[in-house]
Amino acid sequence: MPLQTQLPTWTAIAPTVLLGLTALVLLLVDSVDPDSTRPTALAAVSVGGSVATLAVAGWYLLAGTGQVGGAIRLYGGSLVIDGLSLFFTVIVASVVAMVSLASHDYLQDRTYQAEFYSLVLLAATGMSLMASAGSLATVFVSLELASLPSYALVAFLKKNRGSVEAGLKYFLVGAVSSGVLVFGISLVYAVTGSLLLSDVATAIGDAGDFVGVAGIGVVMIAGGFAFKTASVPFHFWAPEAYEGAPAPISAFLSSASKAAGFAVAFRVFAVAFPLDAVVPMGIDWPLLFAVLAVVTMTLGNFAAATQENVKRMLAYSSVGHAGYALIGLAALSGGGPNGDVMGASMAHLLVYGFMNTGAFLFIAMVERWGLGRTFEDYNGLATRAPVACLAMTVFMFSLAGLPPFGGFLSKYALFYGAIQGGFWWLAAVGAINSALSLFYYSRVVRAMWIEDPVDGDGVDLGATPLGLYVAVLIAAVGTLALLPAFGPVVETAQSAATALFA
Amino acid sequence: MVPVEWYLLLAAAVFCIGLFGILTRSNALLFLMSVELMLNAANINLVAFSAYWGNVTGQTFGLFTMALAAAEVAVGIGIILVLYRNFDDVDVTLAKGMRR
Amino acid sequence: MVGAFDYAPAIVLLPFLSFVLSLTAGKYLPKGGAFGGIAATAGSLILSAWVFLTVSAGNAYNETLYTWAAGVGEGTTTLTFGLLLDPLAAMMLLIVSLVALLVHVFSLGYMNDEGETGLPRYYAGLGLFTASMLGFVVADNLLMAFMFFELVGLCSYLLIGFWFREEGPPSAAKKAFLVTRFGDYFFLVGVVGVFATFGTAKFAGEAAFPVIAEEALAGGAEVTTFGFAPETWFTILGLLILGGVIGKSAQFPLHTWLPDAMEGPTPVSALIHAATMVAAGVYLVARMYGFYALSPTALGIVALVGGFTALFAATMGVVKRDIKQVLAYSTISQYGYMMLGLGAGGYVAATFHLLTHAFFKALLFLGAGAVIIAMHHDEDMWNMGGLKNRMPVTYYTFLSGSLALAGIVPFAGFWSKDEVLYEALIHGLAGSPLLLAGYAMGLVAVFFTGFYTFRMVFLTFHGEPRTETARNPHGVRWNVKGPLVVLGVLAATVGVVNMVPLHDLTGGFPPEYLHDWLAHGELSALTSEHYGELLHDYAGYTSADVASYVAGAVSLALALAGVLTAHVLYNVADPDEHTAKLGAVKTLWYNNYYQDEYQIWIAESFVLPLARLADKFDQGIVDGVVNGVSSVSLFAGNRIRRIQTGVVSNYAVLLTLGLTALLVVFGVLGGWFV
Amino acid sequence: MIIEGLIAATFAASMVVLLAPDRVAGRLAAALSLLPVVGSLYMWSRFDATGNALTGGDPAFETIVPWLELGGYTLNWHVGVDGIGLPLVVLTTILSTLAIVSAWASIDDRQSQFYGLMLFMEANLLGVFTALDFFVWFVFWEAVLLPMYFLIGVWGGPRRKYAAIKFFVYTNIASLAMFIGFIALLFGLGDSVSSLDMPAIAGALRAGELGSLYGISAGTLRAVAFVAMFLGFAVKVPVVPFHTWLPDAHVEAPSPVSVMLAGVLLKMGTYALLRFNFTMLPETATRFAVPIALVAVVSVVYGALLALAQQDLKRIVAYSSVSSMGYVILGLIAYTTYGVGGATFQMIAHGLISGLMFMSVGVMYNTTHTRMVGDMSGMADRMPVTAGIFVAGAFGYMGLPLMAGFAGEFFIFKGAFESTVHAAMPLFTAAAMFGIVIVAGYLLLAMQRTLFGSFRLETDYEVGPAPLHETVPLAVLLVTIIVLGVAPDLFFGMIQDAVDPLLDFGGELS
Repeated sequence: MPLQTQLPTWTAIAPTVLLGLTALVLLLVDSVDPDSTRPTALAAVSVGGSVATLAVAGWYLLAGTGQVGGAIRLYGGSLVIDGLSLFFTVIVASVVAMVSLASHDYLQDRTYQAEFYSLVLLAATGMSLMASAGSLATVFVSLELASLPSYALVAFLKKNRGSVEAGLKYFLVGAVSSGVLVFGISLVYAVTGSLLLSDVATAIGDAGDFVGVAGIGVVMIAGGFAFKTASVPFHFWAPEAYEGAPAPISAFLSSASKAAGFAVAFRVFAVAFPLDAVVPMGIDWPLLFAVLAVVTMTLGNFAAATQENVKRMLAYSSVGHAGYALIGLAALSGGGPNGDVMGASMAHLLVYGFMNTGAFLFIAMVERWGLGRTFEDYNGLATRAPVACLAMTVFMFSLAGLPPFGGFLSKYALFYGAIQGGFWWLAAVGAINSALSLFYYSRVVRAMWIEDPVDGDGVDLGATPLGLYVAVLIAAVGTLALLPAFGPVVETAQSAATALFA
Repeated sequence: MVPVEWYLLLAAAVFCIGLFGILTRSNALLFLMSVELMLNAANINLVAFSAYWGNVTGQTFGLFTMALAAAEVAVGIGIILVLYRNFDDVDVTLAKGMRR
Repeated sequence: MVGAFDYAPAIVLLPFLSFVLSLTAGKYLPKGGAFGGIAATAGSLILSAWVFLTVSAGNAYNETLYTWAAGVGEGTTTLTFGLLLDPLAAMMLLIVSLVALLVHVFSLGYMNDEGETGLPRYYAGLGLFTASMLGFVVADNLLMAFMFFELVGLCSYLLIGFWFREEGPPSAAKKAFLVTRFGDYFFLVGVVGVFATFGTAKFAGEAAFPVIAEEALAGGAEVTTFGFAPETWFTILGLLILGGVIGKSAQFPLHTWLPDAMEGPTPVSALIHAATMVAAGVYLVARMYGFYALSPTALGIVALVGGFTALFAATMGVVKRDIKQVLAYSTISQYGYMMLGLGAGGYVAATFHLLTHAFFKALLFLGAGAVIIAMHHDEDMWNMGGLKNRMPVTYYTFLSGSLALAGIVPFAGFWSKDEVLYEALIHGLAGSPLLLAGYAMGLVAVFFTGFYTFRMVFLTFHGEPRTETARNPHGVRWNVKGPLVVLGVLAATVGVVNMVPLHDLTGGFPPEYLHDWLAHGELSALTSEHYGELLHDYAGYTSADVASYVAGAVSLALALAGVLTAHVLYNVADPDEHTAKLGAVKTLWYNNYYQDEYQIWIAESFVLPLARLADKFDQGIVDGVVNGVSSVSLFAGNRIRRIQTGVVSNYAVLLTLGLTALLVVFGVLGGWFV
Repeated sequence: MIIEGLIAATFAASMVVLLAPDRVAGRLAAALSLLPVVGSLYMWSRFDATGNALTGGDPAFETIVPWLELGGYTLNWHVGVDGIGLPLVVLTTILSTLAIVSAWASIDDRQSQFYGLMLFMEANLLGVFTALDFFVWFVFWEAVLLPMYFLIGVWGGPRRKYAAIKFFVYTNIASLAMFIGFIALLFGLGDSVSSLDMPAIAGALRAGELGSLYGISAGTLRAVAFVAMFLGFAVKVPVVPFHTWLPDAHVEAPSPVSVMLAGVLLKMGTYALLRFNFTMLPETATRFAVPIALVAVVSVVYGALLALAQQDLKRIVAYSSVSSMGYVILGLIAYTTYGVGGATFQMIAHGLISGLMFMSVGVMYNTTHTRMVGDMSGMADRMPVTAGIFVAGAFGYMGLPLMAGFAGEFFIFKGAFESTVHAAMPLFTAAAMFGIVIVAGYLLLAMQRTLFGSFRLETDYEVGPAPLHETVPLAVLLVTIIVLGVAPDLFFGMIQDAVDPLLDFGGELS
């Protein structure tokens, strides 16, 4: 029974609202009594809020809100709630839950915790808005809403040069990209005279002489999204930002923010620039994304292969995964099984949300223990923290796309959709890249399990950070559980994606 | 009545000036201003074509853009402040501790 | 009605049991399991005798007893084990089990009394050896024959290498197995070929492969011949199988393992040379004679190889110092005679020689063993001399064996060797130069045989003792003398079973027992009569008319000449070597015509370097490529990393360039700017 | 359900052992690993399959449960065994238990992890040999590599890291090639299959329902996919020239792991070749008969030559495995009951024999701490039983009659010689058979140098007879080898029954 028949339609936005409210509550809690910081309470609130969001979004998703009987349009269609938006809200919410859980330990005896959590949740709000943006205006606003807190979060460790440098680079590149994005939007508006995606779709067909303008606009918008998804050529911020930022934030950005970027890209390009309309005009954006995908995954994987710093290696691998996910936008063709491949890409982003978040949170744990950041510093870690290392091993092999982990199935579904769409060469490049990726992912595993600890087993890791542990384990369980549970996930995603092309 | 294409060219010119500023300036504040130029280039388009199409969407969005630009600057200034605290300068090329 | 045939499997199983017993419980048994072995072989002997009697009553046995691998689906063959008991097999059973029994007994004196260690291993080896050989003898198809053939090889390896703590024996054992294995390779190809050609490998019965081959040649049956004419293909198959024969029976050029095999305990040498391993090769040819008889080419080659080996080995025996070495080369030479006989169409003659040789060669080895015991394991004849008076039993038995070997009438060896030569002569004269050549070489070899045999006898037993040990040798007990006596008598008398020349002289007396024995039988396809027809019809053998006694006289004369030469040269108080007179030939013979050298060269200077080269290639090229791929991609990764300079302005530049590039490319592609 | 029970039980056992304390882990693992042994033997006694599971036969203990839908294809949990799968299952269970027991002596740190991984690997191996759905199969196939990676990498020798990563990446890239090839076939089949069920796919392919894909004609597609899959499996087998990971892995791996690697993991490759290339594309295979036979011959001779040049006992056995696997390839391409059946039998035989060899090398290494031929001699003097078993195993390797190796090799030779896939097959067979001479050469040489002669040991360790728990596994293996050599029909009957249906192709190229 579709939900919207029982509740007023505005309730469909509830998940996003919940996230926003949680952020405000956190600020409130803090401003009531600014002096005494009570980390557990703050963490509890943000975890609670995100879990509630997750619950509602999941409930909607299962109940068929915005899927059965068409999408729900609010505010003149500038907000659209459908399978896609809910799906990505779920991703974002779960990542936020894990991240805030982990942050409880990570932020121990640091100041400005309330601000931290509320910024995270505000960014999350922006991301879930991105997922449901129905108009280019909403796209830009929500994208900025997601970005601005992120800049601040990356630079959160004010005394730490690395963090600051990361924040700066992230911000500067981000500013440029937002300029590019908004200029692109303005060009599209110039051609179509509207910002509503649906209207743009109808109007762009008869751009006439303005096809060049429209084309430039489309490419620039793509650029703006490329920044959010950390794809070439807007990826330069990613390695530094992920390396310098507090590890939970790296997790947050590389999983949730990337996912949101893809969410908005999927919607905008699928809805506003319909293939059968624009491709004949010479605006072949699938080809554009195909090129980006190939370059991105190759560059990311090759650069990751020779890193010494684990966090930076993960940063590059996250670029590589952006390349994989881009296949969801590249392997499209008029009348092809576009929903399948885009849905597969969505499913991959979900799995990636778990395994990548887990990996970064593990690094957060290592930083918490005060160990170094290079592979050598991980040597023999397994003898000291076997459970956590087991989880990390799961993440690594899952990222590399080995069975029996979720990452294998999602990557498989992705390449497979690409081949179905006739883009077997994309799949081939992807396959070769993931074969290479196995090499550097297994370096981490090797360091943890095979290498002997440099300083002997002597060093005591101190108290086990409970929240971090739990978060990491949740991520690991999720990564494993997504193998058997992959069926419903990918089906939901694919039906949601198919709805876009309808 | 000025043909609307000219506004396109103007906007493009302004955008390129902003871009040029980004590429040449290593001072964070000037960097920020150049970004503002790029945003405003977009605003030119929006306003011009909102007039051309006869709907206010463009103008409204232009306002959004300015507001967001302001917000961006706010965050940006904050970051530049901590940059100054850590590197005693606002030269963005100084911060290159992480590379490769 | 339960008869001998029902117990026949026990002939094989009894020694096998003794093997298992000695292997598992040997160290708890008295004499390290010797008695078990003796009992087992005695049992086999009795059963063999029973089988012999049953067969001589005109019965035969050809049954499949065990399915090794059942073929499923149409057109597939089923691989089985079974027993084939015909006159030939019955005779061979008797020989093998008798010699085995005697060797076991002798071992009591040679091993136990000498206080050797590892006796259980020794008797286990003997047991398995006997069992394998018996199994080979009764095999009813080529595959089973091959399998036991291989097991025989294994046992020879284990027994030759019995004293594994020294350097020599293990190496000799390795050589023995390796060289014979080389022959067996061709044998195995032959077996597979036979299966592929005939779909069966049975020796006897309706569906036996020689029978099918015969029909095929007669145009009666269709067989796969892989694009060859049937004659050619059958010849190829025959020669392939001959490879195994040449290896096991130590024929040229695969004879090199046998002299080294002397490293093993002497009783083992007796077993190997007289009854088991070396005999196996010749027996195989006799077993499937119905197949060889179809191909004159194969027969010719068999004869030539045999004749050549007979002469070739005899010459080398002339100069050896070590008593066992002399015997070793005599063995090679004698088996050469058998091959000559088979090739010359003298099926009976060859079998006859196999029989007689088994006894006198076993005798000679055991006698040599006795001498070695007496000499405290010194085997150099030049340290002996004058043992005649000190160990008379050994001497006289040994003498009887030597006379047989040298082919002096009326000892067994004379009759058999003579008949072999006779067959070669008559079929050769009837228009086969190959056979004539074989005959000629065999004839010359007779002289050498007589010479080296008695050179050995004189050096060992006659003249003055040349060393202290020779003056008062270590005594030997009943368990050594007993076997010697039995064999000595046999060596002297066993010839009566087939005195062809005498038979011809006297016109029918005494009857040619062996001829009649092999000529008839229930399995008509395995009788010498049938072979005769085959030889005549397919191999085109006809016999010229020469009186057997004439030929006999010739060879006897030569043998005597050899003996006399030896007498003149060495039957003196203090003989010298005389070998110096031979000059260059001497070195050639000392070094066995450099046969070992070239084979070792092949192994060590060709195969091993080749292997090392392959290894280098593997490590360098094949593996190098694998590692190269990875390092190349890592290098690429390193280069790509350098894009990330860390300076944000550069990022802005690259970003702009990237965007512009995209815009331009897609603009041009999409034709936006027109 | 028994198969599921077996796999699940083994997984559970691995978890239990993983959590068990180190000192009991070894004993516990051995005890628990008896369960699958019993189970597999029970399966063997209750075995009632007919025909080949992939060509319309009726496998035993079969279960099918739908798992998930993907791009219009159903992925089922589909397992079952036929005459090809069951022997390998039995081999896996027995060998695992023996390897675990033989590890007691050598593994002395992180035992619970070691034995847990061994059992984990066993579970996945069982999955590989019983899965009848491509996806399930592939998951198990890949999952086998993980424990092996750790087993080599953690408990291996000095260059273990290099060996482990080489093995891991090399084989993974290989399975990638195989995967792509198979998926290409799948798409080529189009609507004629609606699931990844291997029997369905095999049936469709053999019936020639392969269509063109992206304008690539069916013929080309077939050839390309065949080659891709062949390459993928060739690495696992390994076939020259894709073998170089094997010696490194073997030399570095601890002996019990080498036992599993040579005994079972290599068989995965040949098993997969049989199941995929030679079952699904038989006629294409016969088109490639000459190159494949050539590869087989080269593997046999070249591998044997390499073994001849080695000084490290483990390297010798490793290279001779390459050689023996060449026989298997030869048997497979023969397409006769004896050829393919013999190849399957040889998988079992070689599994047992190479296991025995690696184990006895390990036993000697545990006391001498060297594997170099030059470092020792006269070992038979100090450890007679071990030496005796080593000799027996070596002769088994040389294909001594009445031992399993001879049966397998003879079946292969017979089948290959009478094969009709190409006129030159008899020649190829004869050429490959020469391997039996070279193998005798290097094994006898190695034995003469190490076991015989007067006792000498470069590393100064006290050398004495091996303890019972090291000898028993060897004895068990030896007995098994001899039993199978005397009565190959224990397995060969069911193998032939499963192989026979493969041999009539039914127009895949039409």
